[in-house]
Amino acid sequence: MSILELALANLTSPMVLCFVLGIGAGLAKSDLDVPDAIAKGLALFLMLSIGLQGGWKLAEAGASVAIAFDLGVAVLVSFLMPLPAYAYLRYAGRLDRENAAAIAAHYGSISVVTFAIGTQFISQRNLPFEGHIVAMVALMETPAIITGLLLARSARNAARDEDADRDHLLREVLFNGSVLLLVGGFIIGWIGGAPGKAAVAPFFLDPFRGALCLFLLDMGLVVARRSRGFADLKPPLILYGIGMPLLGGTLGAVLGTGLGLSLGGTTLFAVLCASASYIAVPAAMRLALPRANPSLYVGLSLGITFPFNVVIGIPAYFALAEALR
Amino acid sequence: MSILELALANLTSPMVLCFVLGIGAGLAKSDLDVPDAIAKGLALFLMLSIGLQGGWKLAEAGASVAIAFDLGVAVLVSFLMPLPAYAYLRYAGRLDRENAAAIAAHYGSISVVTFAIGTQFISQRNLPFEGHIVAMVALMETPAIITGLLLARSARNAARDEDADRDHLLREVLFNGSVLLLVGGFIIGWIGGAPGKAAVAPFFLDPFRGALCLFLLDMGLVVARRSRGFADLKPPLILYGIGMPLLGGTLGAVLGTGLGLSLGGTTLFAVLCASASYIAVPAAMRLALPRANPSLYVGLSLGITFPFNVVIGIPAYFALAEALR
Amino acid sequence: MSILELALANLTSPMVLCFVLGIGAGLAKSDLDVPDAIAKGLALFLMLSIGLQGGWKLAEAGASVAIAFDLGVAVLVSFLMPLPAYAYLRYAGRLDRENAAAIAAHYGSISVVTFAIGTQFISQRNLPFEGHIVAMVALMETPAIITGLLLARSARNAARDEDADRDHLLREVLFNGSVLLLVGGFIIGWIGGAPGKAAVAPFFLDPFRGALCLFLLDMGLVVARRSRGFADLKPPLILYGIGMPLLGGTLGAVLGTGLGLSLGGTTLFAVLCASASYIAVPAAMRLALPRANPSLYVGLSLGITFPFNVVIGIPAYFALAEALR
Amino acid sequence: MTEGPSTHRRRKVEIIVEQTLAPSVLRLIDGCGAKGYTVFPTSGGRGNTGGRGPIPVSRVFDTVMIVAVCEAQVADRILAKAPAVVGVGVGVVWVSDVDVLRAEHF
Amino acid sequence: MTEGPSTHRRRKVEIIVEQTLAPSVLRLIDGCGAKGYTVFPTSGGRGNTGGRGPIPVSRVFDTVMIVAVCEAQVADRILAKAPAVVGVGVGVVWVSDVDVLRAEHF
Amino acid sequence: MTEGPSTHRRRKVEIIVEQTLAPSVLRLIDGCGAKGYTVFPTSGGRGNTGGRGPIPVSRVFDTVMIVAVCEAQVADRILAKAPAVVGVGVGVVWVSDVDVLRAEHF
Ligand SMILES: Nc1ncnc2c1ncn2[C@@H]1O[C@H](COP(=O)(O)O)[C@@H](O)[C@H]1O
Ligand SMILES: Nc1ncnc2c1ncn2[C@@H]1O[C@H](COP(=O)(O)O)[C@@H](O)[C@H]1O
Ligand SMILES: Nc1ncnc2c1ncn2[C@@H]1O[C@H](COP(=O)(O)O)[C@@H](O)[C@H]1O
Ligand code: NA
Ligand code: NA
Ligand code: NA
Repeated sequence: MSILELALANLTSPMVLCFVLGIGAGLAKSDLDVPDAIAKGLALFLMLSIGLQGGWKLAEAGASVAIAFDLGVAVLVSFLMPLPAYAYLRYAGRLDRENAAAIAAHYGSISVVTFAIGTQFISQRNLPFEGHIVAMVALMETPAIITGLLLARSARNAARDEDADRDHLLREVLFNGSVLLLVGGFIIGWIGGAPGKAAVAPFFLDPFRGALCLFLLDMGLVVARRSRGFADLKPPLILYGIGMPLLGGTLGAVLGTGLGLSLGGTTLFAVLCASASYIAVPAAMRLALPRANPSLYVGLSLGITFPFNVVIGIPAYFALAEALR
Repeated sequence: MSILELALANLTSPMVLCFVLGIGAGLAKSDLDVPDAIAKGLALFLMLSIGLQGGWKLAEAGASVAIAFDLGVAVLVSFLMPLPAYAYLRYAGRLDRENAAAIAAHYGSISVVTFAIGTQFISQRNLPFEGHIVAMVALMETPAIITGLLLARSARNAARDEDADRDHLLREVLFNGSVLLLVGGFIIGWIGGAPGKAAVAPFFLDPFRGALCLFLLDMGLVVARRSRGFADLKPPLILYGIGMPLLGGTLGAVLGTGLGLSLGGTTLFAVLCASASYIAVPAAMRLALPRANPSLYVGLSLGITFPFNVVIGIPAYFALAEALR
Repeated sequence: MSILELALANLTSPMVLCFVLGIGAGLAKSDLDVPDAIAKGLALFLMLSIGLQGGWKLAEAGASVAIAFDLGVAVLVSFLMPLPAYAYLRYAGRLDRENAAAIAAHYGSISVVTFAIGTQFISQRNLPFEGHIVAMVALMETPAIITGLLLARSARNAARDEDADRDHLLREVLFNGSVLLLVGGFIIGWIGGAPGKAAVAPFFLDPFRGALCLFLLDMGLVVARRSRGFADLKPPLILYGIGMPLLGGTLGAVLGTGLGLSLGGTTLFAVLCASASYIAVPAAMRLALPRANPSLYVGLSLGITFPFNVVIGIPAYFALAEALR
Repeated sequence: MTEGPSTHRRRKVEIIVEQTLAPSVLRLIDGCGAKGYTVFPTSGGRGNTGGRGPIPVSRVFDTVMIVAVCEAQVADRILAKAPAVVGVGVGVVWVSDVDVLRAEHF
Repeated sequence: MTEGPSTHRRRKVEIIVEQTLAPSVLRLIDGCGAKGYTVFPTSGGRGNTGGRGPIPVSRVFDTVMIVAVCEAQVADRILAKAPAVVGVGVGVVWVSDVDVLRAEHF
Repeated sequence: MTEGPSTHRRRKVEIIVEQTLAPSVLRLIDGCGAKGYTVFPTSGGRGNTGGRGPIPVSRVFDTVMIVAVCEAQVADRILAKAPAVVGVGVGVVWVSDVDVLRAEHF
């Protein structure tokens, strides 16, 4: 299958079509609306479910030193990825330090929803993937925030109640909800193994793709409704929003192949490297770098990179991973 | 089976019993309460699911010119049904032009929930129905709003910011959430076909009836809690609330049989003709005809016609459709 | 299996682990948060589902006089259990009349969630239980409220609009949402029998345990976040929070065995006797005994007794019920 | 003090109570002769009886704010009777001046 | 009257309407020159046109409160035009004095 | 100015900020000596930094309103310190007079 055929097949999946429906409804200014509580409930469900699925896979496969090494690589990638991003944004994008650092942090981190769509892309092709990739999802969420803050360094506002805020930020970064759900679900799945899986699969496993459809419908609405704010994005930034995931995805595919991951695992690692955060990192940046412009960082990660990855990126990283074997 | 037996069988289904439970709890002033967000989430789910189910059926059966003709008939019915309703309400009901037009518009449109209960009634009897009936659901939602506005014509308040409001209304009518979900789901189901269905059936298909139960519990609560407002309904209006669905149901059964629809399809078309809107049309009327009394139009469609259709109407239209074959 | 082995097995179930995850996240002050509407929606789902499951079991087994006798015993236990509790709290706990009565009422009543975890513990061991135990859940919710109010007697504030408030309270007690859902679901399940079950099982039965996981995650968060308020609890009260469920559980196991209930049924009856309300009764007490301190009664029932029962109590009552056969 | 076109001086009473008590407060307001009121949800707060965030399992302790705009005498009557309801449990009451359009509504 | 450090007198307009009308009201407020507004959800209320609790199936009749703090002339303009929008249907309007920080925002 | 029975003059401070900043604002209010506050959800609004409706995926930019009724000196202290917190990001602050029941609560 060529990349084009893969992309087309991807485009007819209910998940991607629901995202497109949401975008269309949003652009048409429809009154269609997913209540906040439902969107948040779906997000909880998806993250806990992803964690559990990873844990069940690991319980089947068993833990090992090789796995710990893979996880270390993933953390390192998340720490370092903001560096080239920052360099580009400062010099080609002509952004100030704070905005460049804030955006760069988003791309070192990951998007759980992009990952979820990736897993469905993989399982539609009946390919297996390693359970510990899910542990990577959790581990790659936050290191880039630290890199971002170091890059922005003293740019923070001195007048504010810094110590209390730093505490608050640290707690937000370490114990943020999505990390806890992913890690918690992973451990619960691992401990519970097959009997645990049998007990809760009708809730957490079987309806997963359908729930993802509803969540993506909402994502589409959000992307379309925020699109006015994306107008601030100039061409070099738009180029960044597409080029950076391609760079990340290529790096991920190469590293994944080098680490000896399966085809599915390599694709998903590439998806992680290519994706950018739009939930955890914006929250942290809003607190730590209040002067950075959210239209830029949310605009890029949610408005450009997320749709690009969903529609074109995932099949492309898969094709690349296949070519590299 | 006689109508009575059918009605009794219908009454023991969990869906109808949950509706009755909700009414009972509401009348007893229980604190039982379905959070708004949950009710709205269930509505999204039901409409998207109905759309998908129709699309999957059409993907199996294939599209044709006959189908396009059926759809045209459905649209025409929705346009014309308000006319006899308006005539009755003006002369027998002694209502002013604005109130009569507002109520008439509700009965040209349809109720998605009544339709959903109808599909369960049909599938409990293992009868098939045509997928494009779902396209009718979407197409019949809005034409009657236009007829209603034409009937009320210059009755609108001149002082308000008319142009902006008309735009707003047009958008609300054309891109209203339930129409987009039905049409969107239909197309997503059609494109995705069997593989799409396999992917999301555990979320959108299998739990459908159970979700309908929970939604009907809430509907029962709403009907009971609004019942004080229904006290404004005088006998000629109550008569209308029962007579109009009977007229619509009969018309639908005759037309459906004439168009050569299956027994299931004919019944469902009759259900559509018999049902009255209580979500999309009230929203449009509140904006376009603010002087019309919502207790009247919501009272009739939600307080009289909806329960009548759920408990008695659906089995009756089925019996009629069977007799007409 | 020893109690310890049972407790350990219980601790590895996804339900209990999700509760632990919630407690951990709450203590770590994570931003993890289950939206109110979702928590409430899950509660509705669980209660309706428990009711339905009981009704389906009864429809299979058939009703009898013996069942009515069992139910009578359950009501009596709920009426009388507050008496020893009150005596202890007044004399050993040194509480005033109002606080002692309020707490005592909570322990005569039951916790639906503890019961739900009990049913999963039982069905994991492939043990059957009697359907009418679910009727006991509904019947045991409220009698203790009356005993509590009698114990507190004239302690209410005379200045308030007493009559209207008493009406309000009565309605709240008789038609409270969880009782209506349990009783309503029970009757709907009973009437609908096997065909009703087939129609809605994919929504109400199969996902039950998974939904319970998500609900318990939220419960854990709540317990941890309220834990600061629990600091008011002095040692004699903490002792009560553990001793009272042990007393209730023992009584329930003995009575259940005496009534000839199955092993599963006996365990669940013990769980009911051991558990304490933290939803229905606090609401009633807040209205009827506004001077009683909610930190005490919610602290004990939610902060001490609930976790104790979930982690240790349920396996212990099961072991006792087995030993008594 | 600037006055908009044809406005009328009224008093705005604002009461924050646990939602269990809300029905009693609304009865009290009705009984004092107010022509209307609005209820607002809160996301929690802190007061004499400690902090109260939203506690999902049991919404009993959640608070609401009840706002009633009414004539000064009605406000006085509400203030006089309010302590009997909000005095026992949790609750605060304050009142301020507003100028209303369409005086017949208040 | 105590004034905080460097505050500026403004008017606070508060409008309660059914949410269907909210877009018209917001256009009106913008058109009168207000620099900002905030919309608040309500949990229902009671007024001349009867009680309106939340009705889950059809949120059409739910009300919101729109608050705009602005200069006195802007407030007067809003009050003058408001009856055209809130006069037909459901709705109440009132206004009061506030002292704002950062006057350039209002 | 009509005064209800035994009320006491206080100041009501109202602050609208993004919810990420809410904890800092609450610490500030506590630190200035206010005895209580209430937090209200908003459904969005518009201001100098543009419109902000509810954005379901990331609630970061949602705003809340924090209301604290307190003595005039406490209000002055809050107003003096508020710009440090709300000055950088999004936010508005205003204050007005209210008469409270049960003065010891404020
Ligand atoms: N006097 C009042 N005080 C506070 N809110 C009011 C008052 N009158 C009306 N309202 C609110 O405005 C809505 C519409 O009022 P009305 O147009 O009078 O029916 C009501 O549902 C209340 O939420
Ligand atoms: N003049 C105003 N009246 C009422 N609310 C306002 C006003 N200006 C700003 N706001 C609220 O404060 C938020 C932030 O304002 P700003 O910092 O000016 O962007 C807005 O989203 C509004 O909710
Ligand atoms: N000074 C205050 N300013 C604003 N809200 C307050 C104040 N004091 C109390 N409240 C609100 O009223 C509730 C009950 O207060 P209390 O009865 O003092 O515990 C609190 O949870 C707050 O929401
Ligand atoms: Na990345
Ligand atoms: Na119709
Ligand atoms: Na008990």
